[in-house]
Amino acid sequence: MSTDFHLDSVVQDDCLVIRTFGYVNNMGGKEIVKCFNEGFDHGLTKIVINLAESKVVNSIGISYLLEIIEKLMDKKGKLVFTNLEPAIEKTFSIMGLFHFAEHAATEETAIAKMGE
Amino acid sequence: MSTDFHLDSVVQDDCLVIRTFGYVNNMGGKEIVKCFNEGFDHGLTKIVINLAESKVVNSIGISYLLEIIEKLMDKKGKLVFTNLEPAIEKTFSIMGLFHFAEHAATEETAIAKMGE
Amino acid sequence: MSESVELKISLPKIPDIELVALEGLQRLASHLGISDDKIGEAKILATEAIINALEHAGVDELPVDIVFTMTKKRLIIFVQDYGKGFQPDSVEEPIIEKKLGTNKKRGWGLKLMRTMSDDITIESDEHGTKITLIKNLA
Amino acid sequence: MSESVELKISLPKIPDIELVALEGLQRLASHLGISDDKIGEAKILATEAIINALEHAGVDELPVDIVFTMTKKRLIIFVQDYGKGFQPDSVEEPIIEKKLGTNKKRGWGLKLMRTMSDDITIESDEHGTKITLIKNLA
Ligand SMILES: Nc1ncnc2c1ncn2[C@@H]1O[C@H](COP(=O)(O)OP(=O)(O)O)[C@@H](O)[C@H]1O
Ligand SMILES: Nc1ncnc2c1ncn2[C@@H]1O[C@H](COP(=O)(O)OP(=O)(O)O)[C@@H](O)[C@H]1O
Repeated sequence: MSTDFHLDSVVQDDCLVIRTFGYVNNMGGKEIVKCFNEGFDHGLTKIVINLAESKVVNSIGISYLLEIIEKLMDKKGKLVFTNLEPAIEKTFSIMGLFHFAEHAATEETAIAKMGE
Repeated sequence: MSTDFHLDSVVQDDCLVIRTFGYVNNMGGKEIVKCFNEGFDHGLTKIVINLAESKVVNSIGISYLLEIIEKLMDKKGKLVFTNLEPAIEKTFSIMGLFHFAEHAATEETAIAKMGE
Repeated sequence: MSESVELKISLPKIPDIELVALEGLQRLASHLGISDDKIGEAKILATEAIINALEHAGVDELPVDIVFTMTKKRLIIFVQDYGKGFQPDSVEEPIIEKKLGTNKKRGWGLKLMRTMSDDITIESDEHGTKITLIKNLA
Repeated sequence: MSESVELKISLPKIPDIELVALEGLQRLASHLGISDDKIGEAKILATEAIINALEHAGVDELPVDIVFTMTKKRLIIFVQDYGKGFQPDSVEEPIIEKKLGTNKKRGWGLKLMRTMSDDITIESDEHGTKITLIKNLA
Protein backbone atom coordinates (compact mmCIF):
# COMPACT_ATOMS: atom_id res chain seq x y z
CA MET A 1 0.00 0.00 0.00
CA SER A 2 3.05 2.19 0.19
CA THR A 3 3.20 4.89 -2.45
CA ASP A 4 5.97 6.94 -0.88
CA PHE A 5 8.13 8.47 -3.56
CA HIS A 6 11.65 7.40 -4.42
CA LEU A 7 13.74 7.17 -7.55
CA ASP A 8 16.86 5.67 -9.00
CA SER A 9 18.95 6.66 -12.00
CA VAL A 10 21.52 5.28 -14.42
CA VAL A 11 23.57 6.73 -17.23
CA GLN A 12 23.27 4.70 -20.42
CA ASP A 13 24.57 5.60 -23.92
CA ASP A 14 25.23 9.15 -22.71
CA CYS A 15 21.60 9.47 -21.50
CA LEU A 16 20.52 10.08 -17.90
CA VAL A 17 17.67 7.63 -17.20
CA ILE A 18 15.58 8.52 -14.13
CA ARG A 19 13.14 5.87 -12.87
CA THR A 20 10.50 7.02 -10.41
CA PHE A 21 8.51 4.96 -7.89
CA GLY A 22 5.35 6.13 -6.18
CA TYR A 23 3.37 9.33 -6.05
CA VAL A 24 4.85 12.24 -8.03
CA ASN A 25 3.63 14.96 -5.67
CA ASN A 26 5.34 18.20 -4.65
CA MET A 27 8.19 16.32 -3.01
CA GLY A 28 8.46 13.80 -5.87
CA GLY A 29 8.70 16.58 -8.45
CA LYS A 30 11.48 18.26 -6.47
CA GLU A 31 13.43 15.01 -6.20
CA ILE A 32 13.24 14.42 -9.94
CA VAL A 33 14.58 17.92 -10.59
CA LYS A 34 17.37 17.40 -8.05
CA CYS A 35 18.42 14.17 -9.75
CA PHE A 36 18.28 15.89 -13.15
CA ASN A 37 20.39 18.80 -11.90
CA GLU A 38 23.14 16.49 -10.71
CA GLY A 39 23.36 14.90 -14.16
CA PHE A 40 23.00 18.21 -15.99
CA ASP A 41 25.83 19.73 -13.97
CA HIS A 42 27.97 16.86 -15.28
CA GLY A 43 27.04 17.76 -18.84
CA LEU A 44 24.22 15.28 -19.43
CA THR A 45 21.54 16.79 -21.71
CA LYS A 46 19.77 13.67 -22.96
CA ILE A 47 17.22 12.77 -20.32
CA VAL A 48 14.80 9.85 -20.05
CA ILE A 49 12.20 9.82 -17.27
CA ASN A 50 10.57 6.40 -16.80
CA LEU A 51 7.27 6.68 -14.89
CA ALA A 52 6.37 2.95 -15.05
CA GLU A 53 6.15 2.68 -11.26
CA SER A 54 4.37 5.99 -10.73
CA LYS A 55 0.66 5.39 -11.12
CA VAL A 56 -0.34 8.65 -9.48
CA VAL A 57 0.88 12.18 -10.19
CA ASN A 58 -0.42 15.63 -9.35
CA SER A 59 -0.11 18.91 -11.19
CA ILE A 60 2.15 20.42 -8.54
CA GLY A 61 4.69 17.63 -8.94
CA ILE A 62 4.56 17.82 -12.73
CA SER A 63 4.95 21.60 -12.79
CA TYR A 64 8.45 21.13 -11.35
CA LEU A 65 9.39 19.27 -14.51
CA LEU A 66 9.09 22.55 -16.44
CA GLU A 67 12.40 23.50 -14.83
CA ILE A 68 14.00 20.58 -16.62
CA ILE A 69 12.56 21.71 -19.95
CA GLU A 70 13.90 25.26 -19.45
CA LYS A 71 17.42 24.11 -18.73
CA LEU A 72 17.46 21.65 -21.60
CA MET A 73 16.23 24.30 -24.09
CA ASP A 74 19.25 26.44 -23.29
CA LYS A 75 21.62 23.55 -24.06
CA LYS A 76 19.66 22.02 -26.96
CA GLY A 77 19.09 18.90 -24.92
CA LYS A 78 16.25 16.38 -25.17
CA LEU A 79 13.69 14.99 -22.71
CA VAL A 80 11.74 11.78 -23.33
CA PHE A 81 9.14 10.33 -20.94
CA THR A 82 8.50 6.61 -21.01
CA ASN A 83 6.01 4.07 -19.68
CA LEU A 84 3.24 6.61 -19.14
CA GLU A 85 -0.14 5.46 -17.88
CA PRO A 86 -2.80 6.69 -20.34
CA ALA A 87 -4.24 9.17 -17.81
CA ILE A 88 -0.78 10.56 -17.07
CA GLU A 89 -0.05 10.90 -20.77
CA LYS A 90 -3.29 12.84 -21.13
CA THR A 91 -2.32 15.06 -18.19
CA PHE A 92 1.01 15.90 -19.85
CA SER A 93 -0.73 16.50 -23.13
CA ILE A 94 -3.25 18.94 -21.59
CA MET A 95 -0.40 20.81 -19.90
CA GLY A 96 1.40 21.10 -23.25
CA LEU A 97 4.50 19.22 -22.09
CA PHE A 98 4.73 17.44 -25.44
CA HIS A 99 5.45 20.76 -27.17
CA PHE A 100 8.86 20.51 -25.48
CA ALA A 101 9.34 16.85 -24.63
CA GLU A 102 8.67 13.52 -26.30
CA HIS A 103 7.30 10.23 -25.10
CA ALA A 104 8.16 6.66 -25.90
CA ALA A 105 6.84 3.27 -24.88
CA THR A 106 10.07 2.06 -23.27
CA GLU A 107 13.52 3.23 -22.19
CA GLU A 108 15.03 1.45 -25.20
CA THR A 109 12.90 3.31 -27.73
CA ALA A 110 13.52 6.55 -25.84
CA ILE A 111 17.28 6.11 -26.04
CA ALA A 112 17.00 5.23 -29.73
CA LYS A 113 15.10 8.51 -30.30
CA MET A 114 17.92 10.56 -28.82
CA GLY A 115 19.95 10.38 -32.01
CA GLU A 116 17.13 11.76 -34.19
CA MET B 1 -1.70 0.96 -4.38
CA SER B 2 -2.84 -2.45 -5.53
CA THR B 3 -3.11 -5.04 -2.80
CA ASP B 4 -5.02 -7.63 -4.80
CA PHE B 5 -4.03 -11.12 -3.75
CA HIS B 6 -1.94 -13.51 -5.80
CA LEU B 7 0.64 -16.16 -5.08
CA ASP B 8 3.35 -18.26 -6.63
CA SER B 9 4.94 -21.50 -5.54
CA VAL B 10 8.05 -23.62 -6.04
CA VAL B 11 9.17 -27.04 -4.87
CA GLN B 12 12.63 -26.96 -3.30
CA ASP B 13 14.40 -29.75 -1.39
CA ASP B 14 11.14 -31.69 -1.24
CA CYS B 15 9.35 -28.68 0.32
CA LEU B 16 6.42 -26.80 -1.19
CA VAL B 17 7.19 -23.08 -0.84
CA ILE B 18 4.16 -20.80 -1.26
CA ARG B 19 4.83 -17.07 -1.61
CA THR B 20 1.87 -14.75 -1.17
CA PHE B 21 1.41 -11.19 -2.42
CA GLY B 22 -1.23 -8.77 -1.14
CA TYR B 23 -4.13 -8.96 1.25
CA VAL B 24 -4.76 -12.41 2.77
CA ASN B 25 -8.53 -12.05 3.00
CA ASN B 26 -11.24 -14.67 2.49
CA MET B 27 -10.24 -15.16 -1.12
CA GLY B 28 -6.51 -15.12 -0.34
CA GLY B 29 -6.93 -17.79 2.33
CA LYS B 30 -8.82 -20.00 -0.11
CA GLU B 31 -6.13 -19.61 -2.77
CA ILE B 32 -3.39 -20.60 -0.35
CA VAL B 33 -5.33 -23.75 0.60
CA LYS B 34 -5.91 -24.57 -3.06
CA CYS B 35 -2.20 -24.27 -3.83
CA PHE B 36 -1.39 -26.41 -0.77
CA ASN B 37 -3.92 -29.07 -1.81
CA GLU B 38 -2.32 -29.44 -5.23
CA GLY B 39 1.07 -30.07 -3.65
CA PHE B 40 -0.35 -32.28 -0.89
CA ASP B 41 -2.12 -34.45 -3.45
CA HIS B 42 1.28 -35.03 -5.02
CA GLY B 43 2.65 -36.19 -1.69
CA LEU B 44 4.27 -32.96 -0.46
CA THR B 45 3.99 -32.66 3.33
CA LYS B 46 6.73 -30.12 4.10
CA ILE B 47 5.21 -26.72 3.55
CA VAL B 48 6.70 -23.22 3.75
CA ILE B 49 4.42 -20.18 3.49
CA ASN B 50 6.34 -16.94 2.87
CA LEU B 51 4.23 -13.88 3.75
CA ALA B 52 6.92 -11.26 2.98
CA GLU B 53 4.72 -9.50 0.46
CA SER B 54 1.51 -9.73 2.50
CA LYS B 55 1.43 -6.77 4.86
CA VAL B 56 -2.27 -7.15 5.62
CA VAL B 57 -4.22 -10.24 6.69
CA ASN B 58 -7.60 -10.79 8.28
CA SER B 59 -8.84 -13.50 10.61
CA ILE B 60 -11.14 -14.98 7.98
CA GLY B 61 -8.25 -15.54 5.58
CA ILE B 62 -6.05 -17.00 8.30
CA SER B 63 -8.76 -19.34 9.56
CA TYR B 64 -8.57 -21.16 6.21
CA LEU B 65 -5.00 -22.09 7.03
CA LEU B 66 -6.31 -24.37 9.79
CA GLU B 67 -7.32 -26.75 7.00
CA ILE B 68 -3.66 -27.08 6.08
CA ILE B 69 -2.72 -27.87 9.67
CA GLU B 70 -5.41 -30.59 9.86
CA LYS B 71 -4.27 -32.34 6.74
CA LEU B 72 -0.59 -32.17 7.70
CA MET B 73 -1.30 -33.62 11.17
CA ASP B 74 -2.74 -36.73 9.58
CA LYS B 75 0.41 -37.24 7.49
CA LYS B 76 2.95 -36.08 10.10
CA GLY B 77 3.89 -33.16 7.85
CA LYS B 78 5.31 -29.81 8.83
CA LEU B 79 4.27 -26.20 8.24
CA VAL B 80 6.64 -23.25 8.65
CA PHE B 81 5.67 -19.60 8.09
CA THR B 82 8.38 -17.13 7.08
CA ASN B 83 8.90 -13.38 6.78
CA LEU B 84 6.07 -12.49 9.13
CA GLU B 85 5.43 -8.83 9.97
CA PRO B 86 5.47 -8.45 13.77
CA ALA B 87 1.73 -7.73 13.93
CA ILE B 88 0.97 -10.79 11.78
CA GLU B 89 3.17 -12.95 13.96
CA LYS B 90 1.25 -11.70 16.98
CA THR B 91 -2.05 -12.49 15.24
CA PHE B 92 -0.91 -16.07 14.59
CA SER B 93 0.31 -16.35 18.15
CA ILE B 94 -3.02 -15.20 19.63
CA MET B 95 -4.86 -17.67 17.40
CA GLY B 96 -2.61 -20.47 18.66
CA LEU B 97 -1.26 -21.33 15.20
CA PHE B 98 2.22 -21.84 16.63
CA HIS B 99 0.96 -24.84 18.64
CA PHE B 100 0.83 -26.61 15.27
CA ALA B 101 3.16 -24.68 12.98
CA GLU B 102 6.53 -23.00 13.25
CA HIS B 103 7.96 -19.77 12.02
CA ALA B 104 11.33 -18.80 10.63
CA ALA B 105 12.94 -15.58 9.46
CA THR B 106 13.54 -16.72 5.88
CA GLU B 107 12.73 -19.52 3.45
CA GLU B 108 16.26 -20.88 3.84
CA THR B 109 16.00 -21.25 7.62
CA ALA B 110 12.52 -22.72 7.21
CA ILE B 111 13.78 -25.38 4.81
CA ALA B 112 16.69 -26.13 7.15
CA LYS B 113 14.19 -26.66 9.98
CA MET B 114 12.33 -29.33 8.00
CA GLY B 115 14.90 -31.98 8.81
CA GLU B 116 14.64 -31.46 12.58
CA MET C 1 0.17 19.91 23.62
CA SER C 2 0.22 17.09 21.12
CA GLU C 3 -1.38 17.25 17.70
CA SER C 4 -4.50 15.18 17.15
CA VAL C 5 -5.66 14.19 13.67
CA GLU C 6 -9.07 12.81 12.80
CA LEU C 7 -10.16 10.87 9.73
CA LYS C 8 -13.80 9.92 9.14
CA ILE C 9 -14.94 7.43 6.53
CA SER C 10 -18.34 6.13 5.62
CA LEU C 11 -17.87 2.85 3.75
CA PRO C 12 -20.27 1.10 1.39
CA LYS C 13 -20.51 -2.68 1.80
CA ILE C 14 -18.23 -3.90 -0.96
CA PRO C 15 -15.31 -6.36 -0.93
CA ASP C 16 -11.97 -5.20 0.50
CA ILE C 17 -13.28 -1.68 1.17
CA GLU C 18 -11.56 -1.87 4.58
CA LEU C 19 -8.31 -1.23 2.69
CA VAL C 20 -9.40 2.40 2.33
CA ALA C 21 -9.40 2.72 6.10
CA LEU C 22 -5.98 1.05 6.33
CA GLU C 23 -4.53 3.49 3.81
CA GLY C 24 -5.94 6.22 6.05
CA LEU C 25 -4.24 4.77 9.14
CA GLN C 26 -0.98 4.63 7.22
CA ARG C 27 -1.20 8.32 6.24
CA LEU C 28 -2.08 9.46 9.77
CA ALA C 29 0.82 7.44 11.15
CA SER C 30 3.31 8.79 8.58
CA HIS C 31 2.24 12.32 9.38
CA LEU C 32 2.73 11.84 13.12
CA GLY C 33 6.00 9.97 12.64
CA ILE C 34 4.68 6.67 13.99
CA SER C 35 6.63 3.63 12.78
CA ASP C 36 5.19 0.85 10.62
CA ASP C 37 5.83 -1.58 13.45
CA LYS C 38 3.66 0.36 15.86
CA ILE C 39 0.84 0.85 13.41
CA GLY C 40 0.78 -2.83 12.40
CA GLU C 41 -1.39 -4.02 15.28
CA ALA C 42 -3.66 -1.00 14.89
CA LYS C 43 -4.27 -2.14 11.31
CA ILE C 44 -5.28 -5.61 12.48
CA LEU C 45 -7.70 -4.09 15.01
CA ALA C 46 -9.29 -1.79 12.45
CA THR C 47 -9.55 -4.58 9.89
CA GLU C 48 -11.33 -6.95 12.28
CA ALA C 49 -13.78 -4.32 13.55
CA ILE C 50 -14.64 -3.19 10.03
CA ILE C 51 -15.04 -6.62 8.44
CA ASN C 52 -17.40 -7.63 11.26
CA ALA C 53 -19.56 -4.57 10.66
CA LEU C 54 -19.51 -5.17 6.90
CA GLU C 55 -20.37 -8.84 7.19
CA HIS C 56 -22.57 -9.28 10.25
CA ALA C 57 -24.67 -6.11 10.40
CA GLY C 58 -27.06 -7.66 7.90
CA VAL C 59 -28.18 -4.44 6.19
CA ASP C 60 -26.57 -4.00 2.81
CA GLU C 61 -27.83 -0.50 2.06
CA LEU C 62 -26.52 1.19 5.18
CA PRO C 63 -22.87 2.25 5.47
CA VAL C 64 -20.25 1.39 8.05
CA ASP C 65 -18.98 4.55 9.70
CA ILE C 66 -15.43 4.85 10.96
CA VAL C 67 -13.60 7.51 12.93
CA PHE C 68 -9.86 7.35 13.60
CA THR C 69 -8.48 9.81 16.13
CA MET C 70 -4.72 9.68 16.40
CA THR C 71 -2.04 11.43 18.42
CA LYS C 72 1.61 10.39 18.71
CA LYS C 73 0.60 8.52 21.86
CA ARG C 74 -2.73 6.94 21.17
CA LEU C 75 -5.17 5.82 18.49
CA ILE C 76 -8.91 5.58 18.98
CA ILE C 77 -10.71 3.40 16.43
CA PHE C 78 -14.48 3.86 16.35
CA VAL C 79 -16.58 1.65 14.05
CA GLN C 80 -20.34 1.89 13.85
CA ASP C 81 -22.87 -0.12 11.89
CA TYR C 82 -26.66 0.19 11.71
CA GLY C 83 -27.38 -3.52 11.69
CA LYS C 84 -29.08 -6.12 13.80
CA GLY C 85 -26.63 -6.09 16.72
CA PHE C 86 -25.41 -9.04 18.83
CA GLN C 87 -24.55 -10.03 22.36
CA PRO C 88 -20.77 -9.95 22.71
CA ASP C 89 -20.87 -11.91 25.98
CA SER C 90 -22.56 -14.89 24.40
CA VAL C 91 -19.89 -15.29 21.71
CA GLU C 92 -17.89 -18.41 22.50
CA GLU C 93 -14.12 -18.02 23.08
CA PRO C 94 -12.31 -19.67 20.15
CA ILE C 95 -9.70 -22.35 20.93
CA ILE C 96 -7.65 -23.73 18.07
CA GLU C 97 -7.62 -27.32 19.37
CA LYS C 98 -11.44 -27.31 19.31
CA LYS C 99 -11.64 -25.79 15.83
CA LEU C 100 -9.46 -28.42 14.14
CA GLY C 101 -11.52 -31.19 12.63
CA THR C 102 -14.70 -29.09 12.56
CA ASN C 103 -16.30 -26.95 9.89
CA LYS C 104 -16.33 -23.89 12.15
CA LYS C 105 -12.84 -22.55 11.78
CA ARG C 106 -13.77 -18.88 11.99
CA GLY C 107 -14.63 -16.77 15.02
CA TRP C 108 -11.29 -15.07 15.82
CA GLY C 109 -12.11 -11.39 15.31
CA LEU C 110 -13.34 -10.51 18.80
CA LYS C 111 -10.54 -12.46 20.47
CA LEU C 112 -7.93 -10.63 18.39
CA MET C 113 -9.51 -7.26 19.17
CA ARG C 114 -9.70 -8.01 22.90
CA THR C 115 -6.12 -9.26 23.08
CA MET C 116 -4.39 -6.68 20.90
CA SER C 117 -6.17 -3.53 22.02
CA ASP C 118 -5.43 -1.58 25.17
CA ASP C 119 -9.14 -1.05 25.71
CA ILE C 120 -12.32 -2.18 23.99
CA THR C 121 -15.95 -1.11 24.38
CA ILE C 122 -18.81 -2.72 22.48
CA GLU C 123 -22.28 -1.20 22.52
CA SER C 124 -24.77 -3.25 20.56
CA ASP C 125 -28.54 -3.36 20.30
CA GLU C 126 -31.17 -3.87 17.63
CA HIS C 127 -30.24 -0.53 16.03
CA GLY C 128 -26.66 -1.52 15.43
CA THR C 129 -23.23 -1.92 16.93
CA LYS C 130 -20.59 0.57 18.02
CA ILE C 131 -17.14 -0.63 18.83
CA THR C 132 -14.41 1.57 20.27
CA LEU C 133 -10.85 0.31 20.39
CA ILE C 134 -7.94 2.07 22.03
CA LYS C 135 -4.37 1.34 21.03
CA ASN C 136 -1.43 2.97 22.76
CA LEU C 137 1.26 4.01 20.30
CA ALA C 138 3.91 5.44 22.61
CA MET D 1 -31.34 -0.79 -12.73
CA SER D 2 -27.66 -0.28 -12.14
CA GLU D 3 -25.99 -0.49 -8.75
CA SER D 4 -24.74 2.74 -7.23
CA VAL D 5 -22.06 2.81 -4.53
CA GLU D 6 -21.22 5.77 -2.34
CA LEU D 7 -18.08 6.43 -0.33
CA LYS D 8 -17.77 9.45 1.97
CA ILE D 9 -14.53 10.64 3.50
CA SER D 10 -13.71 13.54 5.75
CA LEU D 11 -9.98 14.22 5.45
CA PRO D 12 -7.70 16.06 7.87
CA LYS D 13 -5.19 18.45 6.29
CA ILE D 14 -2.05 16.33 6.24
CA PRO D 15 0.39 15.47 3.44
CA ASP D 16 -0.66 12.90 0.83
CA ILE D 17 -3.99 12.24 2.57
CA GLU D 18 -5.62 12.39 -0.91
CA LEU D 19 -4.22 8.86 -1.41
CA VAL D 20 -6.94 7.58 0.92
CA ALA D 21 -9.54 8.87 -1.51
CA LEU D 22 -7.70 7.30 -4.45
CA GLU D 23 -7.64 3.91 -2.71
CA GLY D 24 -11.38 4.36 -2.30
CA LEU D 25 -11.88 5.08 -6.00
CA GLN D 26 -9.87 1.95 -6.81
CA ARG D 27 -12.05 -0.23 -4.57
CA LEU D 28 -15.31 1.17 -5.97
CA ALA D 29 -14.04 0.62 -9.50
CA SER D 30 -12.89 -2.95 -8.81
CA HIS D 31 -16.29 -3.76 -7.32
CA LEU D 32 -18.16 -2.41 -10.35
CA GLY D 33 -15.76 -4.06 -12.80
CA ILE D 34 -14.41 -0.77 -14.16
CA SER D 35 -10.97 -1.06 -15.74
CA ASP D 36 -7.85 0.70 -14.44
CA ASP D 37 -7.67 2.62 -17.69
CA LYS D 38 -11.09 4.12 -17.22
CA ILE D 39 -10.53 5.02 -13.61
CA GLY D 40 -7.15 6.65 -14.30
CA GLU D 41 -8.54 10.03 -15.36
CA ALA D 42 -11.04 9.97 -12.50
CA LYS D 43 -8.08 9.66 -10.13
CA ILE D 44 -6.43 12.74 -11.63
CA LEU D 45 -9.68 14.70 -11.24
CA ALA D 46 -10.12 13.66 -7.62
CA THR D 47 -6.48 14.37 -6.80
CA GLU D 48 -6.60 17.90 -8.22
CA ALA D 49 -9.88 18.82 -6.53
CA ILE D 50 -8.70 17.49 -3.17
CA ILE D 51 -5.23 19.03 -3.16
CA ASN D 52 -6.74 22.41 -3.99
CA ALA D 53 -9.12 22.15 -1.05
CA LEU D 54 -6.31 21.00 1.24
CA GLU D 55 -3.92 23.73 0.15
CA HIS D 56 -5.99 26.78 -0.71
CA ALA D 57 -8.89 26.72 1.73
CA GLY D 58 -6.68 28.35 4.33
CA VAL D 59 -8.28 26.83 7.43
CA ASP D 60 -6.15 24.08 8.87
CA GLU D 61 -8.53 22.83 11.54
CA LEU D 62 -11.49 22.14 9.26
CA PRO D 63 -11.68 18.96 7.19
CA VAL D 64 -12.10 18.45 3.47
CA ASP D 65 -15.22 16.42 2.77
CA ILE D 66 -15.47 14.09 -0.19
CA VAL D 67 -18.30 12.04 -1.64
CA PHE D 68 -17.80 9.61 -4.51
CA THR D 69 -20.94 8.21 -6.12
CA MET D 70 -20.20 5.58 -8.72
CA THR D 71 -22.20 3.42 -11.09
CA LYS D 72 -20.82 1.36 -13.98
CA LYS D 73 -21.61 4.34 -16.20
CA ARG D 74 -20.71 7.41 -14.24
CA LEU D 75 -18.72 8.81 -11.34
CA ILE D 76 -19.66 11.93 -9.41
CA ILE D 77 -16.82 13.46 -7.40
CA PHE D 78 -17.91 16.01 -4.81
CA VAL D 79 -15.28 17.88 -2.80
CA GLN D 80 -16.13 20.49 -0.20
CA ASP D 81 -13.94 22.72 1.93
CA TYR D 82 -14.88 25.31 4.54
CA GLY D 83 -12.23 27.84 3.58
CA LYS D 84 -11.99 31.33 2.19
CA GLY D 85 -13.30 30.60 -1.30
CA PHE D 86 -12.16 32.07 -4.62
CA GLN D 87 -13.46 33.34 -7.96
CA PRO D 88 -12.91 30.61 -10.53
CA ASP D 89 -13.53 33.00 -13.43
CA SER D 90 -10.67 35.25 -12.47
CA VAL D 91 -8.11 32.43 -12.48
CA GLU D 92 -5.85 32.90 -15.47
CA GLU D 93 -5.67 30.12 -18.07
CA PRO D 94 -2.21 28.53 -17.85
CA ILE D 95 -0.13 28.29 -21.05
CA ILE D 96 3.12 26.40 -20.95
CA GLU D 97 5.01 28.82 -23.23
CA LYS D 98 4.23 31.65 -20.78
CA LYS D 99 5.24 29.62 -17.73
CA LEU D 100 8.71 28.76 -18.98
CA GLY D 101 11.30 31.20 -17.73
CA THR D 102 9.10 32.44 -14.87
CA ASN D 103 8.81 31.45 -11.22
CA LYS D 104 5.10 30.72 -11.56
CA LYS D 105 5.08 27.23 -12.97
CA ARG D 106 2.00 26.04 -11.10
CA GLY D 107 -1.67 26.71 -11.80
CA TRP D 108 -2.71 23.61 -13.78
CA GLY D 109 -5.34 22.05 -11.52
CA LEU D 110 -8.45 23.85 -12.74
CA LYS D 111 -7.44 23.44 -16.39
CA LEU D 112 -6.94 19.69 -15.91
CA MET D 113 -10.30 19.37 -14.14
CA ARG D 114 -12.12 21.35 -16.83
CA THR D 115 -10.53 19.41 -19.69
CA MET D 116 -10.70 15.88 -18.30
CA SER D 117 -14.15 15.95 -16.71
CA ASP D 118 -17.43 15.56 -18.56
CA ASP D 119 -18.96 18.27 -16.39
CA ILE D 120 -17.72 20.60 -13.67
CA THR D 121 -19.55 22.89 -11.25
CA ILE D 122 -17.77 25.14 -8.79
CA GLU D 123 -19.67 26.95 -6.05
CA SER D 124 -17.45 29.16 -3.97
CA ASP D 125 -18.01 31.96 -1.47
CA GLU D 126 -16.54 33.16 1.80
CA HIS D 127 -17.84 30.05 3.59
CA GLY D 128 -15.93 27.68 1.38
CA THR D 129 -15.83 25.89 -1.95
CA LYS D 130 -17.83 23.00 -3.38
CA ILE D 131 -16.68 21.37 -6.55
CA THR D 132 -18.64 18.71 -8.39
CA LEU D 133 -17.01 16.76 -11.20
CA ILE D 134 -18.73 14.27 -13.43
CA LYS D 135 -16.79 11.61 -15.29
CA ASN D 136 -18.47 9.18 -17.67
CA LEU D 137 -17.11 5.67 -17.31
CA ALA D 138 -19.06 3.80 -19.98
N1 LIG E 1 -20.93 -5.76 14.06
C1 LIG E 1 -21.57 -6.92 14.33
N2 LIG E 1 -22.90 -7.03 14.12
C2 LIG E 1 -23.54 -8.19 14.39
N3 LIG E 1 -22.93 -9.30 14.85
C3 LIG E 1 -21.60 -9.27 15.07
C4 LIG E 1 -20.86 -8.08 14.82
N4 LIG E 1 -19.56 -8.34 15.14
C5 LIG E 1 -19.51 -9.61 15.55
N5 LIG E 1 -20.74 -10.20 15.52
C6 LIG E 1 -21.09 -11.58 15.94
O1 LIG E 1 -20.04 -12.10 16.72
C7 LIG E 1 -19.54 -13.31 16.13
C8 LIG E 1 -18.05 -13.46 16.37
O2 LIG E 1 -17.33 -12.50 15.64
P1 LIG E 1 -15.80 -12.70 15.37
O3 LIG E 1 -15.15 -13.11 16.64
O4 LIG E 1 -15.27 -11.46 14.76
O5 LIG E 1 -15.67 -13.91 14.36
P2 LIG E 1 -16.32 -14.16 12.92
O6 LIG E 1 -16.64 -12.82 12.32
O7 LIG E 1 -15.28 -14.90 12.15
O8 LIG E 1 -17.55 -14.99 13.14
C9 LIG E 1 -19.94 -13.23 14.68
O9 LIG E 1 -20.05 -14.48 14.07
C10 LIG E 1 -21.27 -12.50 14.75
O10 LIG E 1 -22.32 -13.40 15.04
N1 LIG F 1 -10.67 25.15 -2.96
C1 LIG F 1 -10.10 26.35 -3.19
N2 LIG F 1 -10.17 27.35 -2.27
C2 LIG F 1 -9.60 28.56 -2.49
N3 LIG F 1 -8.92 28.88 -3.60
C3 LIG F 1 -8.82 27.92 -4.58
C4 LIG F 1 -9.39 26.63 -4.41
N4 LIG F 1 -9.12 25.91 -5.54
C5 LIG F 1 -8.39 26.73 -6.34
N5 LIG F 1 -8.22 27.94 -5.77
C6 LIG F 1 -7.52 29.14 -6.36
O1 LIG F 1 -7.38 28.93 -7.76
C7 LIG F 1 -6.00 28.97 -8.14
C8 LIG F 1 -5.73 28.01 -9.29
O2 LIG F 1 -5.85 26.66 -8.87
P1 LIG F 1 -5.20 25.53 -9.74
O3 LIG F 1 -5.54 25.74 -11.17
O4 LIG F 1 -5.63 24.22 -9.18
O5 LIG F 1 -3.63 25.70 -9.61
P2 LIG F 1 -2.68 25.75 -8.30
O6 LIG F 1 -3.38 25.04 -7.20
O7 LIG F 1 -1.43 25.06 -8.74
O8 LIG F 1 -2.46 27.21 -8.03
C9 LIG F 1 -5.25 28.65 -6.87
O9 LIG F 1 -3.94 29.18 -6.89
C10 LIG F 1 -6.12 29.30 -5.81
O10 LIG F 1 -5.85 30.66 -5.71
